[in-house]
Amino acid sequence: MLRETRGKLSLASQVRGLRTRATPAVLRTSVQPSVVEQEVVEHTPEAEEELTKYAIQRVNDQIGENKHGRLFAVIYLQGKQHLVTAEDLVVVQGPFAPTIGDTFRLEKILAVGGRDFTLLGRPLLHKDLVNVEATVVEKSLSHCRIFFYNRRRKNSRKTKFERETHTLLRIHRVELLHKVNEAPDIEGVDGRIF
Amino acid sequence: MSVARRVQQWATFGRMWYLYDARWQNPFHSADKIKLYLAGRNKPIYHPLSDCGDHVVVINSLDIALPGMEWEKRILRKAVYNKLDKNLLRRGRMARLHIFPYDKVPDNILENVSAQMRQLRPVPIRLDQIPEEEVVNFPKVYDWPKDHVIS
Amino acid sequence: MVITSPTLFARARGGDRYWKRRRILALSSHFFGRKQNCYSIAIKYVHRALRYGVRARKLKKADDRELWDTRINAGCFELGTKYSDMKAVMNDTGIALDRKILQNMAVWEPRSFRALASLTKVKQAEMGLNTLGSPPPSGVVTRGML
Amino acid sequence: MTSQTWNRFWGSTFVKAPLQNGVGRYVQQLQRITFKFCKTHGGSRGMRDFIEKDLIEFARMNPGVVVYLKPRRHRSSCLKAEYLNGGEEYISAHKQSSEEIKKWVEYLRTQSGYSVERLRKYQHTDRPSIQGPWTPWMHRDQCINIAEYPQEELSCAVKREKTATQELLEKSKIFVGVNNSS
Repeated sequence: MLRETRGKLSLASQVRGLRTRATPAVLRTSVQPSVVEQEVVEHTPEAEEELTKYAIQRVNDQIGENKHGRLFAVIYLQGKQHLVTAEDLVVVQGPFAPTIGDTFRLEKILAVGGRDFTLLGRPLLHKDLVNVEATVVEKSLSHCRIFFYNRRRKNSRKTKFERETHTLLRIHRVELLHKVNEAPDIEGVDGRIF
Repeated sequence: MSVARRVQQWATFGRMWYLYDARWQNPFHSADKIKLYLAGRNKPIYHPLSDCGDHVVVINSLDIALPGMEWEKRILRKAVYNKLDKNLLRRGRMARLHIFPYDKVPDNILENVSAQMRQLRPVPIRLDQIPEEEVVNFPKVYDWPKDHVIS
Repeated sequence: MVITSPTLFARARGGDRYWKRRRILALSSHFFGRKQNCYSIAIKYVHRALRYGVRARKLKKADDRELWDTRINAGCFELGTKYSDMKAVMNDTGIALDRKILQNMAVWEPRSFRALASLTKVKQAEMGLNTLGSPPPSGVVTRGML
Repeated sequence: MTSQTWNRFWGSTFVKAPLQNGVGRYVQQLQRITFKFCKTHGGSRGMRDFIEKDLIEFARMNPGVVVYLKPRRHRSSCLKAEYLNGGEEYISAHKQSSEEIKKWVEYLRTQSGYSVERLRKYQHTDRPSIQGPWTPWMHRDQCINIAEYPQEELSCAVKREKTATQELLEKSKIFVGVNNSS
């Protein structure tokens, strides 16, 4: 959806129109843009291709100069999804192999994002794109849950006490290792089970 | 809680004032829509315990699409009361509903209004209010000759 | 030196019934009236309370899901789409974010949610959702196709 | 377990780690563990086996943990663990085999000293939002703040299909157009 340019406007200024409609974070003081008029524009595939390339270029610039700031990642762990950022605590319920002090890398990343962009995996992102590291901080049992089943008027009861293991993970870092669509040809093979 | 966090929380839980033009609208369908705003279910931060409902100012409630000349405040109010969740919060939410018969709203309320809700159905034009020239050049399949006298 | 070990082996019977009742009455310490103190009455209500506890664990997950749905729908309506369309488009494009993440994004990462919403609107037009002209879903055999 | 009893006896808490443990480096939280047992009583046999077989291995694997042995006559065997943040945990090991005791020792080793309570949430973050939390004005056009209400174009319903009159007018224009040109 590229807007017809009245006179030679640089592409960036048009995309900025897109950006200001998504109001920047309330806290950040940014220059208040004048009211932006918009018209419906029929988008041709070439214009769309150009805009896509431009958007990816902007994201890659941020990744290259490491200017994206704090990142969040959606990790897939033991059947559950968690939206985590660095220095987060996540509890993994149920049996989980790593024990205290172990640091490991999470490879099933569904999405990663920062202040200005979001990379959505379909369903997972490339293994070497995102590096999410976690350390096991604690491994204890949950509180005691009582499972009580009763058949009425049949004098039959069953009680089960259960404490499941809770593994507490500290998410060390969430970082992007290489740019979008530019996977390195030599992939990190060590520690990867095919 | 630091100042920035407190300001952020005010912004997130800011209470909005919505204006709803009930002209030619079905009061019961409108009530369905209004109850969402009163309960705050139009916000992603909704939670039954967090009081994040908004105010709704309804104007032109006299012209709702319902026969009857009596000032229709009670019908629209009853409709919304009926559609709201039947719990203790209903009274509080009803207090945030302001209904006016015409489109004249007191200034202290109008200055709070910061958004408008869309109507459910487009407002039709009454037959006697169709502009003259549109009637004249409306395409006709057949027309009486000029000198024909309709007795 | 006095050897006291053998005396410890004398069996002390009884007293078990008392502790069995204590366990039940501990669970009924916040009930009302005789349900709190009389064992034969208390045990009925303690069993009921325990059954409620077991059922409530499932209900809690269902309530969470319903709340998440409400939040995602609210976020979607504000951006001009519906959650059902977003689900259909995400299923089609292979994005596997679940409800918990979507509602988290709707509240805490609104710009990401906005990206998903605009993706939905664009893809929806492409896929022809909500329009009569859209091609029939794959795998559905209707009259005249055989 | 009804919630009141639960709160009365056990309570509920949120996920926490002592002193941002694991942010810079992970520090084992177990400070001291005491094995209390009786030399003669049969109930402490498992404990005595554990001490003979696995205690040395345990001590070597965990240099930072102080291990105390406390033989007491005619007292049932138990484990007592103390943690860096002052938390204590007592586990009775009466008539337990050495394998069971091994499991409980491992349980005590990997804990961090907080009392075990129901977790209300299974995640904790100090930075819940990167893009700024949602506000009612975030996704809206900015002109609604300065608009004069009631506003007609904001209020009109979204028209989907065209009405019959509009279609008739459009067709008639085409038809009139054809007449004029032919």
